[in-house]
Amino acid sequence: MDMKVQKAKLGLKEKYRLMTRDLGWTPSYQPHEKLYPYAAYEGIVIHDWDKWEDPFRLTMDAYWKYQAEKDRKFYAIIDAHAQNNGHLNITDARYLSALKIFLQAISPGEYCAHKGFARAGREFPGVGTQVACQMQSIDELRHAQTQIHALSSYNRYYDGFHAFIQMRDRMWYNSVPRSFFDDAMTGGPFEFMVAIGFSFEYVLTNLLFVPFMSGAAYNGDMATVTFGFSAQSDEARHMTLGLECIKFILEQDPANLPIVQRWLDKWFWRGLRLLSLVGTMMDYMLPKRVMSWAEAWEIYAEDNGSALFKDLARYGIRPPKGWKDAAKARDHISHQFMLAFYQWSFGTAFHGWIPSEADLDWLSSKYPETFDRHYRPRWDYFKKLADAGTQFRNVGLAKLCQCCQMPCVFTEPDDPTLLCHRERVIDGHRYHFCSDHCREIVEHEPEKYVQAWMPMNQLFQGTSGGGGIENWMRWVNLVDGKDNGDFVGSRDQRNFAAWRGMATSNNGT
Amino acid sequence: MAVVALKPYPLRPVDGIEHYHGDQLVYWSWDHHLMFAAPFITCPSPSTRVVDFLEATIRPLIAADPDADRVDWTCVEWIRDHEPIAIDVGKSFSENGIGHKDLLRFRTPGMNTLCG
Amino acid sequence: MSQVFIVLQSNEETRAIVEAIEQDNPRAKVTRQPAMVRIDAPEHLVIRRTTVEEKTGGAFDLQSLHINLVTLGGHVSEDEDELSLSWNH
Amino acid sequence: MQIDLRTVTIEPQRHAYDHLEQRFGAKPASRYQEASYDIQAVENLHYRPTWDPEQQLYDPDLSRVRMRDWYAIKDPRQFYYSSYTLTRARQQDTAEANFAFVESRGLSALMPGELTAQVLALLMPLRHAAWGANQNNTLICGYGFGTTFTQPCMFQAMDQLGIAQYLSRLGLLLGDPESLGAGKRAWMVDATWQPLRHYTEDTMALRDPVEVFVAQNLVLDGLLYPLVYEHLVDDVLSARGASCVAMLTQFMSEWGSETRKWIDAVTKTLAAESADNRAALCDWIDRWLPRAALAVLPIVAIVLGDQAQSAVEDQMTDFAGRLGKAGVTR
Repeated sequence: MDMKVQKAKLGLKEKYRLMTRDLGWTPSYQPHEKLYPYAAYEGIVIHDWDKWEDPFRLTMDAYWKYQAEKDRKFYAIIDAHAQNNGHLNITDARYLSALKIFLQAISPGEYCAHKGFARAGREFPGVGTQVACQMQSIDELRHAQTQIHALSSYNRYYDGFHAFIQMRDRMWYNSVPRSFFDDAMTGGPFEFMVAIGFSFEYVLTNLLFVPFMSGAAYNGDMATVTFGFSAQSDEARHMTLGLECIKFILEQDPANLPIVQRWLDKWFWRGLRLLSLVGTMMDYMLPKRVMSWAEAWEIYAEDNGSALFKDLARYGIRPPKGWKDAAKARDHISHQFMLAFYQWSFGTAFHGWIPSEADLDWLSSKYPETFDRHYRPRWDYFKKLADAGTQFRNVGLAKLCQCCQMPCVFTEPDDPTLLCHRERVIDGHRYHFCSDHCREIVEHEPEKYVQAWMPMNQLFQGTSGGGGIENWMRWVNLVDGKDNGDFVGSRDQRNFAAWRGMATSNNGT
Repeated sequence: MAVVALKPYPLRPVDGIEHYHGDQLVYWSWDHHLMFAAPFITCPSPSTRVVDFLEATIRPLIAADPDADRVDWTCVEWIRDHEPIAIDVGKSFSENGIGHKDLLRFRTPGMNTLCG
Repeated sequence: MSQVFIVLQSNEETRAIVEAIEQDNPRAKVTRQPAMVRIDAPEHLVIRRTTVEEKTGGAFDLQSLHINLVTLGGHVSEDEDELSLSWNH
Repeated sequence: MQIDLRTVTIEPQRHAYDHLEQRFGAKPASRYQEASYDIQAVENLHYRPTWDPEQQLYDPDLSRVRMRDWYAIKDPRQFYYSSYTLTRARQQDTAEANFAFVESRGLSALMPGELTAQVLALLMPLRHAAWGANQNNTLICGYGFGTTFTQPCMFQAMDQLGIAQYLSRLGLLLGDPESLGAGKRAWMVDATWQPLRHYTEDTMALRDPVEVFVAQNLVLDGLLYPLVYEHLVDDVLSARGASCVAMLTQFMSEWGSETRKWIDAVTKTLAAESADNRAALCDWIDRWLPRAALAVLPIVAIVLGDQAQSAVEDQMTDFAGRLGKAGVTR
């Protein structure tokens, strides 16, 4: 009779090869370039896709299993959060401004990453790369959806969350993240991969998720810390993919080095501009703080980043061009943004405020070189105006950078008392930039950036609701007097205090 | 440099003066006065006298700065694209050769109350 | 000297993993922050399946690390028995 | 002091996000609705793609079919990431148990060698067909318009990868790595498989996401899955003594009937939109259905021999019925 023969157990690597890499084949009924039409035009040369190393060897069965476990945990927590008025656990309602920015600016970016990785997961001719990109694509969809779900219960009670869909496309400051992701997605698959998979995920997103989410935990926001860490557990895979991909490209052909280096220069700077917003969230919007933006930058960018670039040096890669200027800006950016948000709060779907004396002292201690000298006097003066009943509102609209689309709030790298002005005439048209690096990015690809949708300029063209601030507010779904303005006196502040009061007194009876 | 693309990728600006209904964009920035987070974007008619626009629009925008009252438009130093420029504020934008999307910086030496 | 690092959510499941890492990596430095544990090590860090299993008394699939992983830094090398992080310089 | 937050009854300020209240009224939205509707950007796209500046970054005109509102398309399973993943994880538990059952009892070794060979000849090349389907669904997700249309296609792509991996495991259980290699060689050179590989490569050259949807999900899988998994494996081969194989492909048969409901719902919505859409769908079906029938015929013949023709014809009749119900009438 037949005896069951004990088969040789396949190793993880060999098994994974059979489960994925072996599935593809060389087409013969269609030319290769017809099936992968976008794989070559960027100039990246790949000789052998089989040299690709799969970083984590997750097959779909394991993927479903582990991801389901993560999701069960996540939804159990946010269900409990919604049922038990978990929103009243946060330390202070001003913290919600950070979540509003997150939902309006970051969650739509997760969706872009989902679409972009779906495209890359089809356009790369190598199976290993495709599978990794496809998994990242559904992960990114997960992130967008878990964020929308987690913040949904906040939306039911607080202002500023309700119109994140309309604001994604129309709100002036959201054109910063939108243009960032649109830029990456309109590049080819390799540039997208270097932009999002490597520069953004590997070099920068630790700054977004790790210290900020730890801060969310510190401020009693279990819903956010849950989606944050839950998402970051996927990011660990994505970062590894990004690093693997860049090594793979660089090892394939020396001709790839200058192309990759330029993308690194470009995408480090674009990512830095985008993520600097997180600095403001960390330094100003967390009522209880874990660490300053400068400290997080030191750990996650300077220490980890320099280890990374030392590692990549053997391929001829040098740190991104903007690295030094980024370090110089470290002690300024969060203050420059918050001062801006405060004075423009009539036009933002989140609240601004003047930090308390204790907060200002904390900032002085964390930014000893810059804060007392450059920023505290401005806050003190704003406070003087507010106390006198003449709160400062800057009703002037801002000049935007043609590249990063940030209002040009940045100062000269070596002179914090002077705004940085850069301009260039391209084909008879004048364009403005926030920095040397943003200008250089545009000079490389002028055809791309001259078509950017610049929200302030569009206002004057009369395209954003038909002209005038009221029409504009209607057009972006901004509810004047509720979503915008100063936190002090806002509906969010009043409601939060009243509801907390109810909770306290109920408990007492 | 040019964008790397699979097909011809024409340069198509979307911000030309023709979109501004006869007006033009002009940016303004007051050097060393960082109370205002960023340069202002404005949209005057090219035929407007510069001083009229300064008084009607820019003066109110900068009024909150403690130095604002001391600004005399005939004495400020003007800079355009990193070069000094002479502006006759009694004349119009077009007469002064100020074009679409020019950035005008003005300097008021001796005044820097909030930006030591 | 470059540091590699791994950050795990801080909960019951990762307690044993952190202990195993400490045992197998004498030079690792463990930092506890709200809701998370960060472990840095000079140049190299390894997580061994068998050590985790000693700590828990049960079977441990290294891939299940994904459930509680927050982030990491360094090149990843993984097989059935260990996951290691390193820099090549 | 510990605050007991549950004791507080607070009137919400609003029920749902604005865009959902606009679509569904002022009431709490479902997680599916929150996760799916309008979450793709539509306005003020910044740059034209470098691969084709005539296209928009998200471009409904990539397809010949037109929708006034692409969100008219709905997934009847209401899959978003979590509901999808939890569903598949449950199925995976079953699949795992089935594999363990067959393996621990040595059931596959009890099959006659000839039957095993036939099963492997039938199923191993399908690993690659599933990979083609993965590629096509990934493309639909990447370039299709509107999340309620595109997100299930990404799930479908991952499912097809999962199916290719289940088939690989099946091959390793019934045979060895060489069984997989033989299947790949058959896929590349055997006459039996060439019409299907030809079909797959031709659909991979398409760029209209809805045509890809029709050619892959509706037409090809509409014939292939019921024929191979429900008819050949579950009925014919099981009766011949390969019921353990049916255990190993349980995922595929269940999945086939589950996904058909979704595919039919999408098709029905597309067809109901306009006569132009119906004409487009009909043109594509006319183009791909005869080829699909020819492609599956030699595969069915591996098991059924001369009776393959009538099995395929029966399936074509069923398929015509599906099309009729979906409102695609020719």
